[in-house]
Amino acid sequence: MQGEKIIPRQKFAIIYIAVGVALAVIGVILKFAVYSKKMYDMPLILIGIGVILCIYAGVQMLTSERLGDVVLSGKAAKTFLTNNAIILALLALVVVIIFIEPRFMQIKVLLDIMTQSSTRLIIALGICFTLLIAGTDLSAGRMVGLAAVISTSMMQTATYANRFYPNLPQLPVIVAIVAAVIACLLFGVLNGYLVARFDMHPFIATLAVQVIIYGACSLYFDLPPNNSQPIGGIRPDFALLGQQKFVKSFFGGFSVLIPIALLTTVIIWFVLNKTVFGKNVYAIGGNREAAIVSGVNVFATIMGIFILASGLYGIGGVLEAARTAGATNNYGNGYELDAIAACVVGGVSLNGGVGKIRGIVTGVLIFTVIQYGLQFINVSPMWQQIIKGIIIAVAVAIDLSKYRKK
Amino acid sequence: MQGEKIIPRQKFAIIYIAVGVALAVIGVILKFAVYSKKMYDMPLILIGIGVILCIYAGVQMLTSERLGDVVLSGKAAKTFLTNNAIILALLALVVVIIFIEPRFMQIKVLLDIMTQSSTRLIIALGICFTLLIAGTDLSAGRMVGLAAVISTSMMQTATYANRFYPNLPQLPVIVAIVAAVIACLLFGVLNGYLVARFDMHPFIATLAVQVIIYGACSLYFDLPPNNSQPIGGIRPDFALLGQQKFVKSFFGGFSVLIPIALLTTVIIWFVLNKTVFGKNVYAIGGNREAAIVSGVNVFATIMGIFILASGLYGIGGVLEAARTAGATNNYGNGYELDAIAACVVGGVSLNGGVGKIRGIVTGVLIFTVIQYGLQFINVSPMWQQIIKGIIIAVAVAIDLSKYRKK
Amino acid sequence: GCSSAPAASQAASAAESKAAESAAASTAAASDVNVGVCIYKFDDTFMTGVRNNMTAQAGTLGAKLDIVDSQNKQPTQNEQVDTFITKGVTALAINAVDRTAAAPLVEKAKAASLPVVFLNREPEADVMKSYDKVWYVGAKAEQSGTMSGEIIADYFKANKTADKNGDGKVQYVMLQGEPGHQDATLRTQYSVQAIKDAGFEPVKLAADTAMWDKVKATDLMNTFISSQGLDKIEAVLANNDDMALGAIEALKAQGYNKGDKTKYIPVVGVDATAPALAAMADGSLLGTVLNDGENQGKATVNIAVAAAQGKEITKDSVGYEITDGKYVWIPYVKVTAENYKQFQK
Amino acid sequence: MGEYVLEMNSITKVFPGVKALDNVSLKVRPGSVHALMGENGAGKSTLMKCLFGIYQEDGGEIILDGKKENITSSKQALDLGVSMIHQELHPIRFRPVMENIWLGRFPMRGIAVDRRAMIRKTKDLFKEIDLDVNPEVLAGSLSASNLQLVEIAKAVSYNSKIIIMDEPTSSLTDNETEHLFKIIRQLKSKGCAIIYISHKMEEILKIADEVTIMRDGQYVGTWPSTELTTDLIISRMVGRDMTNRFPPRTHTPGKEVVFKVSDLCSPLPKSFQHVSFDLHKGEILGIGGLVGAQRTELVEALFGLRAISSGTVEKDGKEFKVKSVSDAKEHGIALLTEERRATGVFGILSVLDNTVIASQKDYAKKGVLQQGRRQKAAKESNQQLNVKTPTLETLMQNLSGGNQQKVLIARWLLTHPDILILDEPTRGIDVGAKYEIYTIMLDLIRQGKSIIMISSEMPELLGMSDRVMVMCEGRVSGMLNRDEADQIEIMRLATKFVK
Ligand SMILES: Nc1ncnc2c1ncn2[C@@H]1O[C@H](COP(=O)(O)OP(=O)(O)OP(=O)(O)O)[C@@H](O)[C@H]1O
Ligand SMILES: Nc1ncnc2c1ncn2[C@@H]1O[C@H](COP(=O)(O)OP(=O)(O)OP(=O)(O)O)[C@@H](O)[C@H]1O
Ligand SMILES: OC[C@H]1O[C@@H](O)[C@H](O)[C@@H](O)[C@H]1O
Ligand SMILES: [Mg+2]
Ligand SMILES: [Mg+2]
Repeated sequence: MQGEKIIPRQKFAIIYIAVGVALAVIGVILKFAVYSKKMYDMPLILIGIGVILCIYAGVQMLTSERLGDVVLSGKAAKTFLTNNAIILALLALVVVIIFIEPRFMQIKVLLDIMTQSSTRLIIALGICFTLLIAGTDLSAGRMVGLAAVISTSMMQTATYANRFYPNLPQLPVIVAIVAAVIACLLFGVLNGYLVARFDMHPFIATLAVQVIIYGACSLYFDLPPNNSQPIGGIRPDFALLGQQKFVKSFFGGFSVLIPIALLTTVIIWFVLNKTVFGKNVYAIGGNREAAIVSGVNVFATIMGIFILASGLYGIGGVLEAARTAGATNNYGNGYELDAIAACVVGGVSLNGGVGKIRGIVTGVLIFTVIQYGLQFINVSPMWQQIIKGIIIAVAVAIDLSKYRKK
Repeated sequence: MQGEKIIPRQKFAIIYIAVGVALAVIGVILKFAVYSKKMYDMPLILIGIGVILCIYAGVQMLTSERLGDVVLSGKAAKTFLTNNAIILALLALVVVIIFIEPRFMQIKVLLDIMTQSSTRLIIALGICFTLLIAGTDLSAGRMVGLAAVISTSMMQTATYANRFYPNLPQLPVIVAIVAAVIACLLFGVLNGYLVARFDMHPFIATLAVQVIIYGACSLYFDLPPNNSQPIGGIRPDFALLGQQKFVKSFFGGFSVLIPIALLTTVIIWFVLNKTVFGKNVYAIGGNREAAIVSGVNVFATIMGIFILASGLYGIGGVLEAARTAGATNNYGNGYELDAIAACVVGGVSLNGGVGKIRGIVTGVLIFTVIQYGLQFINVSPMWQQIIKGIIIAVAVAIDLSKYRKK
Repeated sequence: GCSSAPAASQAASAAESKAAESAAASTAAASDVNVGVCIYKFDDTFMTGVRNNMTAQAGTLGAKLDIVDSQNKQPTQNEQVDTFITKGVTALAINAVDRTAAAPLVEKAKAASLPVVFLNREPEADVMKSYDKVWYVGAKAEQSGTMSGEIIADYFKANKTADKNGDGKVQYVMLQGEPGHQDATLRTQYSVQAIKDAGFEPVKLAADTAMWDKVKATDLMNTFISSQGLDKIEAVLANNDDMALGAIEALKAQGYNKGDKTKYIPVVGVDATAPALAAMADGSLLGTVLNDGENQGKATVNIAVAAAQGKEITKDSVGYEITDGKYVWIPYVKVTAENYKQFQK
Repeated sequence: MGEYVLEMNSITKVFPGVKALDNVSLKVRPGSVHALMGENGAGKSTLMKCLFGIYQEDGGEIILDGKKENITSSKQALDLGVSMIHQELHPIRFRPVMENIWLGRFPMRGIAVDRRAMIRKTKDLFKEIDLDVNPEVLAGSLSASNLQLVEIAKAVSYNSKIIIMDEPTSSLTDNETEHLFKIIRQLKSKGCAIIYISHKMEEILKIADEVTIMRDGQYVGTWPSTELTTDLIISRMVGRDMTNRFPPRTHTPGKEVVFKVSDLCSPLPKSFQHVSFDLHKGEILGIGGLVGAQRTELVEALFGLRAISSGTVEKDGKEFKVKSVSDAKEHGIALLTEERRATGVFGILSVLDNTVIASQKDYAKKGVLQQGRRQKAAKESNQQLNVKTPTLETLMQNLSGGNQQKVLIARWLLTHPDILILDEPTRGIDVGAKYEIYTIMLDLIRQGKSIIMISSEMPELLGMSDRVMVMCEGRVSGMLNRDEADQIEIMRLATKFVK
């Protein structure tokens, strides 16, 4: 067609490498020749981006056969723009923030954003299963709270005055984690059963369970002698689960949450893309009736979805409790909406069957960057809400235009 | 088949009349012969139920032709039980409550329940349109809050120390109402536009708008000199909108909210069942493709749905503000979930296309009775949550078993 | 907008470079101070007052405040503190969501050697001890409960007819805040305790949560009125003013608390919000308790700014009495018919 | 009015990855039936959707009554006097039949919809086309054929100049088809033009005045039907000659009974009752009957999708229970369902996923997929069935109906069934693809598998079955051997219990 140009993948990849090398070189020059304090970690970041581009190009070259040639045309450019609109908007936001507050160009900022995305990501990965079957899970946040309360209630120092269980011996950390996760799994079973057995819409099933969990968690939290006091005096070994830092010499260190979230992401990616269960999830989301007829065990799969999800919320809850070294029955309140929004902005369709882990990671990062960045440049919390709402709306609108036909 | 018995509608109606008359007679006897204070208003209530049964039977007789004969059989009884399971469960609950706290047998209790259901009903009626197209409206609660804040900000007494607009003249009440409703309508337009124009899932569109409204409302509420203080000093003429009572001699009087809710219900019933718009709503919910190829203006209908709904939330918000003579930006928070739950318990399908006004009224009443009743017998708030959750789950599960085939 | 932002960032970076030059040697100018403030929840009426006072005080001192809304989520607050530290604020002022979860926040401040002032929600003693640059400004939460109970007790002492059934006991209904909320729990507990301590036996007719909310309080009070009967209720205790006012709306609908002496039930709240003070003026609300947001806000900002400048924190440098080198206690004030006018602005 | 009521000139329509229409033209005369023919995926429906405003063409022009029109919505098309019977049915199940019909143009009284008038108008309409359906019942309670007839009634009720009928007879019996033809002739005599799409050759030659043939999104030509024969149409559609409609049969079934159903009853009184039959190794057992004879329900029950109240099912002499689809699959039974879109296709998943979904476990170890083997299996079986798809990653919804059907057959072949149940296997399938499917069926029985085939197409039933079981009102009304079976006998049995 008009202005179309086809170039081999190999050649295309070279462009990436060229850009990558150029960025890295600029970075090196900035770092060692003209460095001024005002640049903060910009040179390092440029070098990093350069390296990533080169690696990406390398991968493209290796798999060039499978990917086929690259078509360059006005239309392809437009498609690229719509497909990556959200990321591009994010980049634009970052540039604006850097202009207003150059300190944003720090490696530490990157690390902060990754750390802050970690638990959200775990919860979003849980909820995405329920979205993939055109459902939802409104009980996610309350499960986070439940896990937080249960785990901390067993993990207080012996000397703390207001212990939840005054005579509890020093338990191994794993016991608290397991107890918290099991509590969540039980409610996950309830969710799954209501949906799978009665064909109840997940919205209403998980709404009912949400209310029940909150009631149950509040009752537990209100047990004497605790009587609804926030749970404090958390054991340092438990708190480390969420607070440990590695390689402290590197810009303040990597939080333990980052590898935990990474590992979870990899596992969930595997489950979703490489297992029978994952394929069944997509199938049920794509066409439930057809899945039944194809012999997919819809009951078991739906149970599996809600149980797996609740396990992830449980882990998320334990991590939240550990990193704040405390818990109340209000923990996790509203997390489900944030997680759903992140998934949808990342391209998960609420009509089921469509969604990728990569998108979910992007979605979560976007929300963290928005929150982090707007706080960084001191936007008033009320305006933050408005901006957040607008970004959700615009991002999803652009994302949807991909699918528009006619 | 086995044990089946067909009786003419006329005869069937007579059974109702007999029961009705019996109840009324018992009521009269209790009232005038053996009345003791412990019965509270039970006799009157019995008489009332008796009369209603007779009227119902009368209507059945008149329309007997259209309704056809009545089939009595084991199966029919079972169908009756499943179809009315929710109401029967409710009756059981009421009986339990009466046992625990006989004071529940008061006309005043009935009036309280009706009053407390009023604004909820109006909001549920708004949200039901969005559910009927297999959508949802998460912004409902925040619109209620917006309307409450805007209307009260213009309706303070001239002498109140912390006026929102210190120099505002004494405006007519209608101005505040119109301003509040228009503000909501604007956001309704936004909701509708996002859904209709971009084919955005209502969940995410209204989630984005919810956040925006809350931000905007908070900004307004934070305007100097108010600076986020609760809005008080409400003019009595405005407060009357929600507090006026009629026929005070009759058990403390009918709240003005009852006729307002009634009128709204009738109007919405008419819109939904008798107008082209209403039929189009059902059509879009039932099968959107079909609506499109039949030349239904889907864009306009969806816009209409969200605008109409937002208008109802606006009215609901004004009434909430009036009956409590005050507002904060947190008013209405979470109302959407209550309203959706009420609709679903009342038989509105989250898959769209199915739902009746009668069901919605029942759903709202059920929630009010649960909450009112449990508070009445002083159940702890935590247990209230659990019971509420269980009731939602059980009610919906039973309701769904109607549709189960196989 | 455009011109002020770069200026602000220059100020921030200037502050930072100075801090880098001389760790604690000389005291910096107040204009170089940037305090990162976390408020546990923006739509909390009382904390909004504190926040407004903090902004005003910072303006007076010429320091810069960054205020964020922790949305009632402790994890969010922890993240916000991290963000502030990375951004390079010179002091922190934190209104913790969960007072027992302050330890990690102190750790963070310590690692960045930033001064931190907690306000309104008191961290535990050992956490306060774990770092030398941590202070607390606030009131004893229990006190608010005690005072609201005392207001009722005083009323019963002064009005014999308040004890409607003459049994010497106080039959009350309680409108509670969010279940599990520390203020709700403590106010409930201590208000009842105060009535007992004053020599009346408190009898709970009914208690339930209205989630701090006026609308829910109105409905709940209506329910109580029907379930208990108006004539049995001798007092209404509410964990905050919004709920007290909601209860009053329900009472007014029954013709109560509208001026008719024989139709009156004493209602108390906590917070001393503007509408509550107005309700005291018209006599529908018996009393409330002022949580002194103005002084809490001022003291917090004074300490944060002084500490960021490297000054020693003393009564002279901040204008408030310092207890144990770390605590500033701003007492609650009982607000009654006698003194409410002085709180109206 | 000119010579043509409709001229579509050089219409082009591109979907991502597919050029569905490439310079296609169609000229329709008033008062005529114009058939549009082509293989699956030739672009017939797409062309009609452009005309009806569902899609917007990328190039070309549409001239209605001599006036160039840019049609952007169905509403506009209806206003311009074009109505359409859609290939995929569009009922609003939970609304009354009459609302389905008058949607978009309800009779009004003031601001309210006039219910009485709507009932009256619906009754009049149904009387006109001789349809016995209560206007007030929910559309979802109608049988597939009645729904189709309602759809036809609806299209007629617009009093349009042009009515598009996209495979209107795919769920109609011969009688009902005759009835439709009567309606079409009436419409013709009123000057209405009909664009008629069907894969049934007999119908075309019977009803069409002119035939336009498309191939692979391109225009082949237009001919008066009098100049055409079945073979001519087929060769122009397919692009080569096809002399036989059925592949030659060389195999005779064995005597061994592999599958036995005895006295099977449904718990629903109106559904199948007391059904018994045997299936031999290497046999094709046809099931004939009118729509509503409960054939579908019977096979769905055999596949574990519906409840069974009494009776037994035996495989290789051993009785077993089918409580779920996995029970059935375990015993080597596969079912290709009748409603492709509703119960077969995963539109938003890839062709690959669609192909292997029913046999996933064979390409997985401990729940973990073995990507290479999956891919290989899907590729081979799709090739074997000659599925036309750009890649295995292509989304299923972008395939034409016929190709989707072939993917579904591939899906079930991968489960290596002994007994393959096919419910209307060639509904909506073009002749070429039909031939391919028949060939596959014969291959299978040659390998010793057995097939149960429900079909409402008489030639197919007679051409492919070794024996034909006829059902009527849920009961078996007769079993015919290949040599006894003919159209008349089957029809007699199919109406045996009809009151
Ligand atoms: N929405 C769509 N997106 C992408 N491709 C499409 C879409 N609709 C149709 N196609 C493609 O366009 C081509 C023409 O399809 P169309 O449905 O018009 O065929 P048809 O001639 O009606 O076939 P059939 O006889 O099977 O109904 C096919 O290759 C199909 O895959
Ligand atoms: N009277 C009816 N009411 C509701 N649904 C019906 C009715 N008749 C048939 N159906 C539905 O239509 C589908 C096909 O019906 P059925 O099994 O009775 O016919 P069949 O003989 O298999 O017809 P086909 O030739 O179309 O396969 C089934 O899914 C069935 O549920
Ligand atoms: O958390 C919200 C609550 O916080 C309390 O401290 C306050 O007294 C209440 O009025 C309410 O705002
Ligand atoms: Mg007393
Ligand atoms: Mg087609």
